[in-house]
Formats: sequence, C-alpha cells, structure tokens
Amino acid sequence: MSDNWVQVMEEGAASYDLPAGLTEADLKQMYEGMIMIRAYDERALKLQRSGRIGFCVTSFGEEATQVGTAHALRPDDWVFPAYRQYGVPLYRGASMTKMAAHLFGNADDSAKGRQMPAHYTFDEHRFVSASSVIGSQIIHAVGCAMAIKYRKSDEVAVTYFGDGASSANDFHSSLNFAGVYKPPVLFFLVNNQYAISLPVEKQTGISELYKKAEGYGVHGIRVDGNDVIAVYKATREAAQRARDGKGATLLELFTYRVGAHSSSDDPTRYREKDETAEWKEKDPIERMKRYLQQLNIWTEEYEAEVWEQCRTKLSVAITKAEQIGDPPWESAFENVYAEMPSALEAQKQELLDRESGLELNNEGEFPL
Amino acid sequence: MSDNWVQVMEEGAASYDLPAGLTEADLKQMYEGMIMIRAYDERALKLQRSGRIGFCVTSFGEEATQVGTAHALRPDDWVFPAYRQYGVPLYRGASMTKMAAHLFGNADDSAKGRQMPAHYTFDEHRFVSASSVIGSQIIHAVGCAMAIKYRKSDEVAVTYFGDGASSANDFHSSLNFAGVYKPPVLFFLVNNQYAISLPVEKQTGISELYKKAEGYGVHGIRVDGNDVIAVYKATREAAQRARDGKGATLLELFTYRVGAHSSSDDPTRYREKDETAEWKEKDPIERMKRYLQQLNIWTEEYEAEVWEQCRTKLSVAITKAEQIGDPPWESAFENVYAEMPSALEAQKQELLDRESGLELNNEGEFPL
Amino acid sequence: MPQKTLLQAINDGLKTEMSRDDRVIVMGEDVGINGGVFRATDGLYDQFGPDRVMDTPLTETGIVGAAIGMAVYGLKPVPEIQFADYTYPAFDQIVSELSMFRYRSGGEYACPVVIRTPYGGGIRGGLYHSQSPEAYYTHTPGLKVVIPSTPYDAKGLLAAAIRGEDPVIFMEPKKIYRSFKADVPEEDYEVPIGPARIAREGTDLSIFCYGAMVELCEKAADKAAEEDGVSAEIVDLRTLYPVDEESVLNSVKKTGRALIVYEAHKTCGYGAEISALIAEKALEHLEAPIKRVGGLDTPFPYTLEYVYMPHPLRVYNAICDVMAFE
Amino acid sequence: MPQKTLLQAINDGLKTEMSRDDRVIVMGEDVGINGGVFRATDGLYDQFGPDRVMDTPLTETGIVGAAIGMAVYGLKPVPEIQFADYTYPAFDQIVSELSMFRYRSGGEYACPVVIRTPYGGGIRGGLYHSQSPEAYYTHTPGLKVVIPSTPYDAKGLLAAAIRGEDPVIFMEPKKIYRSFKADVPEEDYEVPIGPARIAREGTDLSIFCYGAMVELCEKAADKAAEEDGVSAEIVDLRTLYPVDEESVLNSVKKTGRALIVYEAHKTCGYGAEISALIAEKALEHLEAPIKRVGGLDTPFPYTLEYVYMPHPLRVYNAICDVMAFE
Ligand SMILES: Cc1ncc(C[n+]2csc(CCOP(=O)(O)OP(=O)(O)O)c2C)c(N)n1
Ligand SMILES: Cc1ncc(C[n+]2csc(CCOP(=O)(O)OP(=O)(O)O)c2C)c(N)n1
Ligand SMILES: [Mg+2]
Ligand SMILES: [Mg+2]
Repeated sequence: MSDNWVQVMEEGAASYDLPAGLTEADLKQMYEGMIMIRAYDERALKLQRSGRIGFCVTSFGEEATQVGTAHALRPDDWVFPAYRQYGVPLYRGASMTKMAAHLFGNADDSAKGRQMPAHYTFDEHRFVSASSVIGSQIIHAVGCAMAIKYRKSDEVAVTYFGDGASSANDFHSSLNFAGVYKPPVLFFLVNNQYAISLPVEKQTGISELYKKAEGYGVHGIRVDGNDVIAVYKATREAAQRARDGKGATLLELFTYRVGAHSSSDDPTRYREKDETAEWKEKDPIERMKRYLQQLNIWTEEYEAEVWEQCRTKLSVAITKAEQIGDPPWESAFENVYAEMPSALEAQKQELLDRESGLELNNEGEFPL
Repeated sequence: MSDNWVQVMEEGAASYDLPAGLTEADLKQMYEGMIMIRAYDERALKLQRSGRIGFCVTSFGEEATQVGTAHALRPDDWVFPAYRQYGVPLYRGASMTKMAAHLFGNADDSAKGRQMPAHYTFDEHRFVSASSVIGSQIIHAVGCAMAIKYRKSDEVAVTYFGDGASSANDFHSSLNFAGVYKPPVLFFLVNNQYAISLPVEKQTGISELYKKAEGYGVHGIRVDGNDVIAVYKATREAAQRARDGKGATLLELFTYRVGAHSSSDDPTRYREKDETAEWKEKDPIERMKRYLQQLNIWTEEYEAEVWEQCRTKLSVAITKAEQIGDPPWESAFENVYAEMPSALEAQKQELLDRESGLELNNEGEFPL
Repeated sequence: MPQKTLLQAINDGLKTEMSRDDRVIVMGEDVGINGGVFRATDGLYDQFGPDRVMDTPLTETGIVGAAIGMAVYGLKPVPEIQFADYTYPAFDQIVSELSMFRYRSGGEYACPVVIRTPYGGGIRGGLYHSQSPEAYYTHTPGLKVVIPSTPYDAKGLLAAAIRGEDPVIFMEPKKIYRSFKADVPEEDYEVPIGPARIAREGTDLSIFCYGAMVELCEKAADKAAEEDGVSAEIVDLRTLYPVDEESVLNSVKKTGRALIVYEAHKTCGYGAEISALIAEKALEHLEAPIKRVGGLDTPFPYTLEYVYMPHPLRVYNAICDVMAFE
Repeated sequence: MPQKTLLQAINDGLKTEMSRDDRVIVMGEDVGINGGVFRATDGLYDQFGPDRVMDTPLTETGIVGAAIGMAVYGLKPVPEIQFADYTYPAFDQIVSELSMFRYRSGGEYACPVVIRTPYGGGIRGGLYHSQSPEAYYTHTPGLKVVIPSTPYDAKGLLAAAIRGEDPVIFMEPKKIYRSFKADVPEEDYEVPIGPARIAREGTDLSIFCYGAMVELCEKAADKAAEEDGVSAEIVDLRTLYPVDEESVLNSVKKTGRALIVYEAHKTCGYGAEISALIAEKALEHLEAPIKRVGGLDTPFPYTLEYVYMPHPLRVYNAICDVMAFE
C-alpha cells in the first residue's frame, strides 16, 4: 500500500485487527448501513420501473463511499452532497417516511416536491439541498467551512461530487479557495469512473484524480472506495486534520458505478458488460461480509434479519408515502422569498380565481 | 538549475555561448524589441498622464516574456493574449500607426475604437482580439489548437494570461481540455506576482504555478521570465513538442509587475517600495544588455540609436494618430452581426434623424 | 415525404450539414457514443467519427469557449449543451465572448457557433431540466435566438443557422421532441432566420408564441373557436432575435388584440418585449390591453410542473379576457 | 447633516452594518488592503480586519459560491463583484444556486447574500466595464434587484438589503458614484426594498427610470418644462424586483403618458417589463404609445460611448414625441 492509497480490507480477505478504534458494533452498523442503501436502491428502481415514481438514481457499488464517510463524521458536520449520496442522511437517521416522500415528491417531502428525486434536503441532519448543476455545491461546502473557521467552531464541512464534476468550474474555485483560506472542508471525489457515458479517461488527462489537489496546495489522497473501513479511516484522519486547523483534504474514493447513470440511462450503449461484471465482483457489501465472517461476527440469520428489517422499513414508509398526495398547488408559490411579493400573490390569485388549466400536461420523457 | 526551471543568462552575467542556434542578429533583435516596448510604455503613460488618451496599461519589467516568446514562434502561429501583451504584435511587425490608433480608439483603430486601450486586434498578425474578462481567452487558444489538429496543420496556438487568471474558470476548462485532446497549444502563465493588489501568495495555495499543469496531465515548466533567452528557448522547445503532436505545455514565466496595474492604479496602497526596487534591479533589458556587453556586441552608440529610433517611430505614429478623429458615430452600429438587422438599422436611423444628444457625457473616472 | 419528429428532424439536419461541409463539428457531453441524452446526435459518431463528433469533459464553459476558438480558426462548431439550464456555467463565454467577438475585433474575427440546447418544461425535469432562458439571450446583442416549433422548421432553421455567419442560440422545445411527426423533406433546405410563421390565420385577436407553446395555443384557439366563435391568429415567432417586427405589428393591426404566451418566468420574459413593441408601435390599433400568459415568477417545480406551465385552459381563459374587453 | 457622495454613502452603509452585526462579512477582489478599485470598501480592512474583509482570488463564481455557503451557515456575506460585467462568470451560482436555495430546499435553507456591484456606463470603461445587466437578474425569481440613485437611498437600501432575509443584487450606478453630494444621516436607517420614489411630481407624462438615468431624466425634464411647459413626473423605481406596481400604474393613470429610460440594451431590457405592465394594466388610461429610450442593441463601445448611452437630449426628444401624440 503506497502512501497515497488507503485500503484496509484486502480484496480477498485478511487483516483481522479492528482498525482505528472501531468496535464490532461499528462494523455491524456500517454493514447494515450499506445493506439499507442497497435495499433502498432496489426498491426505488422497482417503483420507477412500475411507474409509481417518475425518476430515480441508484448508487449500486458505491455504498461504502457513503457509509464509510458518514460513520467517520459527527452529526453536526455539514454535508453538501451531489444526487448520489442519499445514503448519508439515511445513515444519519433521516426518517424513512421523509426519504420516501421525496421519491414521490409529495406533500410530506422536505423539498416540497420541488426537486427531482435524489435531491434530498434535511436541515436537522445538516444535509444541505443541492441543485442538479454538477459541481456547484462544492464551493458551498468551502464557504460553510470558511464560516466555521470565522466562528472558531470545530465542525467540519464535507462535500461529495463525481469524477465528472472535477471538470466543472466550481471544483476549481473550491480547491483554490481551500488552498488559500485553509478552512475545515473535506472533498469527497467519488470517482466511479463514469460521467453518464463518458469514461474518466476522457474526462481528464490524469488517472489518479487525487493528484489534482497538489496544484492548489491541498492535501490529496486516494482511497479504495469499495473498502468501507478504509473510507472510514481516511475520512476520520482528514476530519481530524481539518478540526486541528490543518485545512482541507481531497479524498478520491475510487469505485465504480455498477448501475445505470439513472433510471433513464442505458449503459449498454457505451460500456461493456464484462467491465461491469468485473466490478460486481468487488462489491463493497460482499467484501465487508467476508471481513465480518473472518471476525466471526456474521451469520446467515443475521444477514437475513438485516435485509428483512430494511425491507420492512421501506415497505412501511413507501406505503405511507404513497398515500400522501401531491403538495397543494398553492405551495408552488411559497419560499421563493421570505415573504411572498404581491405580484406573485397576484399570480397565485389568478389561478385560484380560475382553478382551471391545472391538469398535468406532460408529453416528453426524462432522458438521463 | 533544476529540471523545471529554465534560465540561460545568469543573473550576474555569464554563459557566453549562443544557445539554441541564436545568432547575434537574433539577440539584437530581441534586445531592440524589448526597448521598443519600454519606449512604447513610457510614451503611453505620458499620453495618459497628460490627458491625451483615457487609459493605458504598461508592462514594465515584463518585456522579456513578450519578446522571448514572440521570437520563438512562427508568424502563422495564433496568439490569444491578455491586455498586457501588445509587445507581441509590436514584435511581429504591426504598424505603429495602428498601434497608436488603438491607444486613441480612433477611426483608424483596427478595433474601431470599441475596446479600451490594450485590447488590440490584428488579424494579419494572428493576434486575436481579447475581452477584458480575465482568463476567458485561454480556452479560445485551446479550441483554435483543436481546430489546427483537426486540420492536421502544424501551426501552434498560444495564449498569455496572468497569475490572477489561473484562478478563473477557463484556466481550468482549458488545461483540462488540453490534457484530454492534446492539441498544439502553449499556455504562457505570466506570473508577475500580482493581480491588481492581490499578491500571488493569496491568489493560490502553491507558489510554483507551473505545477498546476500536472493535475491535468499537461507538461509544465517554470521559466525565468526576466531572461529573454530562457523564455525564447523554453518556448521554442514547447512549440516543437506541440508541432510534433506531443500536446500542450504550461510555461510559467516568473517575473514581476514593476509598474502599476494600469494608469488608474496606485500600487503604494498595497505594496512596499523596497520590493519593487529589488525587482527593478532584475530588469530584463539591463540583464540582456550585460549579456550583449559580454558578447561584445553592445556599445553606447548602439543603445542610443535604438532608443532614438524607437522614440522617433513613436512620435511619428502618435502625431499621425492624434490627427485622426473618432470613428464616425454610425460605426457604433456595425459588426454586431454580419448584416445589420433592421431593428438596429432603425435605432441608427433614429439618431440620424435627430443628431442631437450625441455629445460626450461622462462623469466618472476609470478606477483600475 | 418522410414523416419525422422534431428530434429526428434535428438529427437529420445535423447529418445533412455535416455531409455538406467538413467545417461542421459537433461537440458536447454524451453526444458521441451515447448519441446525446435525447438522442439528437444519434448515429453521427458512427458516420463521422470522433474527430467530428466530440465527447467532451463536463464543462460547458469549456465547450463553448473551445467552440469559439475553433470558429476563429475557421470551423463551424455546433456544440450541444445538454439542457438550457446548463448554459449558465458557460454564460460568460456566451455573453462576453461569443456575442461580442465580431464587434470588439472591428469585424476581424467572426464566431459562427451554433449552440443547440433543449429547453422548457414538460418532461418532469424539475428545477434544473426545465428552464426557458431565452430572454437572457435575446437581451444580448450579437446573438441570434431561434426556436423551432415544427419538424420542418427545425431542420430548415438549423441549416440556416449553421450556414450563417453569426452565432446562434438554437433552442429546442424538448416537450415536443417526440410528440408528433410531420413532413420533413430528405433534401437540404433552409428556413431563413428572421421571418415569423403565421401558424393560423385569424381576425379577432393575435396570439404570439414559439416553441412548445404553439401547439398549446392551437388547442386553446380551437376551444375558443368552437365555444365562443373566436377567430384567433397564431403567430409562431420562430426567430426571437432579430424579431419579425412587421409580422407582429401587421397581425395586431389587423386584429386589434394581442396575447403573448411563453413558458419562461413572466416578469422580464421575452413576451415583455413583444408587448412593449406593440405598445410602442401599434398602440392606436389596440382594442384591449395586451395580455401575457407566462410561466410563474417562481423557480420551476417538479411535482407541480403543471401549475408552473402555461396550459391550454389558461391560454383559453386569457383569450376570453382579451376578447371580453370593450 | 453630513454631505456624502453615493460612493461615500455606500462606504458608510457598509461600516454601519458591519458594526451592528458581526455576521456581516465583506469579500471580493481588491476589497481589502486596496479598499476596492472604486474605494467603496475603503477603511473597512483597517477597522474590521482580514477575517471580515476578505481579499479573494480572482474567481467570481468562487466569491458568490463561498458567500452562499457562508450564508447557509448563518453569516451575512456582502460580496463585491468588481464590475457588473464580471457577474457572468458567477452567473450559474447566482441564477441556479443563490436565487433558488430557499425554494428548492422547501424553505430549509435561506441565502441572504447581498451582491454589490457597480454597473453602467459613463466612465469610458468600454465593452466590459460599462454593462447594465439588471434584466438578467430581474428575470430570475428568488432575487431582489435594487438600484439606488441618491446617496440617501444608497445607504438606506443597502441597510435594508443586508438586514433582509433574501438574496439581493445591489447594483450601483458608477457614473454617479462621485458626481454629487447630498445629505446622508450619520445614524443608521433603512429605506425599504419595494417602494419607488417619486423624484419629481408632474401631470403631463410619467418618466420611469432608475440609477444614473434619474439625474439625466431630470435634466431632460427641466428642458421640457422650460421650453415646452411640460410637467413631467419622474418615478425613480429604486427596487426593480419586486417592482412597485402601484406607483407605476398610479402615475400613468394620472398622466396618461409613459416614457421609460434605461441604459441597458433596449431589446428585452427591464424597460420592456414596465411597458408590458402598463400595457396590461393601464392601457385604457393611455393617451399615447409607451416609449422607451434605452441603450443601443449593440455591445457597449469605448470611444462612442456617448452614442450608446441615453443622453438628456435623447430623453428630451422622446418626451416631445410622447407629448406630441394626440
Ligand atoms: C453543469 C451540468 N452539466 C451537465 C449536467 C448533466 N449531467 C447530469 S449528471 C452528469 C454526469 C455527472 O458525472 P459525475 O460527476 O461523475 O457523477 P456520477 O453521476 O458519476 O455520480 C451530467 C453530465 C448537469 N447536471 N450539470
Ligand atoms: C472576470 C474578471 N474579474 C475581474 C476583473 C478585474 N481585473 C482586471 S485585471 C485584474 C487582475 C488580473 O491579474 P493577472 O491575471 O495576474 O494579470 P496581470 O494584470 O498581473 O497581468 C482584475 C481582477 C476582470 N477584468 N475580469
Ligand atoms: Mg462519475
Ligand atoms: Mg499578475
């Protein structure tokens, strides 16, 4: 293992010591967390395929990047995610009903049905609403961390984004600000090797993306993103550095997008089945399972029970969510400003007076 | 001298061999070119101070970055400059009258008086019009180089920009494209250590800016920007690499902005006189002079004659330029599109019909 | 004659232009192997290869900026921005560079780049896959802004845009990408940039619209004709800048009443310009206030998309309002 | 009471707000040691130190984006963008992020960032130091857009913007930064965001304007009063979004004639919205077409700045046109 490559669980098996002060309970919690995400994705995709929700994003194969980081952070650390990190609030204990409500974009959704699925927001979990614009959230994490530093607080701000996002404007502004102001921010670059159809080799001229940090005077490191303990360990250390006033770290979490980009995408158009199969072998949940087995804390019954619990939790939440209707149409006018300007009030009144022309009228299909 | 630091003329004196196939005539040409820029700047500043032109930019201390690069390029190589590289067209033989016309923004200006001074354009010298928006031209050079590659031509596209511009969006998009497509483009990062009042230490988290290239898989190198021969040599090599299909190079030309940012700026507000004095010692023209002296190709008379010629050329051109009036007011409507749309024609007609309200009406002062 | 959807017509148009002129280069995110997320560039990669159909990194400012550099060299790039909402990271390149290159260089350098981008709602794309930013671009001198509403026009206007000498923002109404087919000639042809199209003649009021709103206005007009005997003239503007002032003013002079329909936020949307144009140059012909039906002055919601967007019934109601005025 | 220029009033306003509330942070290019290129932030660095007056790297998207993150945390950042023309590299952060944060998060996260930026012509700044991009921002729901025209309003509106809960684009007319002085109270006070100001009462026609155009309209109105006995009412809008509809409509109902003056490109400029508003809601009160005097539909030229910009005589001519109509 080189200096800049963090891996704890050897790919086959191995390393029986519990690292970094982790207890067996910690390991189980992480294992269960990953299964929860897997179960969530399977269910979301089913809902989408059967037309019960309009769109979904999955993170098959990337569960460790979410759970390992989340486990290492404090609940008061701020999270600025992309769309593929809903596993983080799930792990932080977000209400499953609220999660499901967002999938439906219903009246109970904390985003009030205004965003496409996968754009969760949970202020009680410091999981901050993101746009769909790739990369734009990165700089918000930096600003948040600058504010933390200004307030001399010991929270950390973290942000997740993809290999594709490393090409975006605000990757650059963010790393640059981080190098100059040294705020307590962690950059989780989830390199799943694809930006929709574009493989990472065509995204940028280097293959080890963590090296981009150097050009900004920011500490960079590459982590086996399918190794949940390595992700935990690297995050833990980087967060400590940040809290100690030593500034930012860019953590490249090297992994693979096993599923499609989204429910609208067809990856067979642009990549080989073999490649995907190879990475399915490296499944982070399977890897952890082998580890737990070697520690003798895994049994078939345990596994079955975890799955059962996850699925039940999901079923209950989804049944509930499906009964909740759309947000009231008037809510479309709220929260544009702290107070509704009178012109907007008038636009609302105009619809209210008529209440006609308020039916669904979509013809197209969401493409990506 | 390290691998990534190009210097030919030792600061004190030294190294008597003519490098890289340069003749004495080449050396003299470069020396004279630098003096021409110096003379130009002195005159422009005087014109500005006496209110004869509205604004100007100077490049005191940065003459070698322009002349060294220009000497190494072919006339058919494309130049995408910032505002501080008017020495390049000057060196490429642009008409002095045209240069002066631009200072006045008069009817003879090839930019038709539409841009502030220091935004020259000369299609006959492949010196491409730039905006004032910092960094935005860098990606144009990359696109041009991609087109060159598409056409399998052996031209090279080059772009100049400052240390400040390395923080801009299009520095990032440009280096990234260069790493991916490997087009024949050279990036001249003129690190003069200031972006208006911001010292480079606060601009970014590293001090050797050429290292930014690595994160994109682009070749990077640092050059003594006050050593015109080093600049020449490094450019020559990088251009050859580009023509050979080996892709882009980022050349950090390390220098110092001896003058103010522009005629509106007062550097005493933000930097110490000592610092500037120290760098005046490193003057690139003086340095070259010592070199020529050691080669025994410098005399007092030669020097005096060069200055005399430059000044005369300038005086002639400026006298001429000052007699040319403003562009006709109707010209404000031209070149918005290939053909003038009728609505614009109507706006013109409206003024024509009235011809009142066409006097100058400025109250403010340009601040930077 | 083959029947094509608007999307197929665009695909056809791109193939035609690329075959005619090797200066034409297509570039953008996922436009190559994947054929574009909407499939507008489907088949181009196979036919023209990776040098002419370039998959790019995820940077819109890079895409537009590089296209500008290519155009300066003499090529004719046709970049795709995956969604009009993602033109904003490229805003500086579009507004400060692309639009002004010819002007600032005194005519030395032109930038005939055609930016294709799908815009508008109707596919449940939520806040960031539904916007209609045309007014940002019609307020930017140096750009032409074109929006087709039929397959025939889509191919013909695209041809005119690519063959022209000016930068064009070519906005494609994604809602109707696949919603109907119509005749599209195999041959190449141009629909000139500038003239509006009278989509339907009428005498009682003029409806000005473009893109996906044309079909919707037709529905509303049908209802008004049937139920109220109103004869609405529908003017499909097609080119937003430079606008066909004459067609706008002639129509309103004929009918005396004007309604403008657009999906973008109502305030400061493009419809405001049409209204101001009429109020400046044909006010004395008006028999009723000029009404606008626009998108809401809110961001574009996901679930409540139908509240945000103009709907045939909202347009119908507006027709009634305008007709009721005496 | 002290007499201050508009620029001094802004400087005073910043000092006042920073003294009142330690959440207020100033940031931007050259705003620290250098005091801002226009000196709007002069003295702040010495008084409040580098933690609250932050010199930033040259990246507008970084400046606005970081300010958003700070606001999410609970601070009140007041970034300066050196010229309004340089808001474009930050356009995505402003339009996709800043404006929509509250909406998209269902009200969970607010972003009370106040972006200060000098705009407009009048200092021979050429293409890229003269633009008036207000219409881009008034077309963006979620933003408030404020433009003062007097020192008193500048301080008071800035206070209201900073103390408010919404993002504000605070545009400062650089042409009149230093051109006159007027009373500015030492104490802190607010001028509320929203209401327009009747700069001059009149009965014959209404002139709607803002920023540096107000002074210019006053000159034109003086001439019209003297030479033609015209009594012009001048409405200084001050807040462009949300606009004070009532004041606009009341004025036009009183005078029956409307003229709108702005420096931005005429087509799709903010004046189009005011015209459309009147044409929709007060058409029956109009005795003449609604006229707009705007900047040209060209980029902003350097030498020929005076051709581009509205001039008192152009406004005067327009007053005559509007009054001539019967
Ligand atoms: C600015 C912008 N451009 C384009 C898109 C369309 N788009 C959505 S996701 C995506 C790819 C993102 O790839 P990556 O950052 O690697 O994240 P991943 O999907 O792999 O998690 C693209 C191009 C967008 N959302 N925003
Ligand atoms: C996008 C943008 N932001 C701000 C400015 C204002 N400005 C003009 S020059 C300058 C500093 C540029 O510094 P650098 O890139 O180092 O070039 P130098 O002046 O040192 O040659 C700034 C901030 C600008 N022109 N464009
Ligand atoms: Mg990816
Ligand atoms: Mg510099």
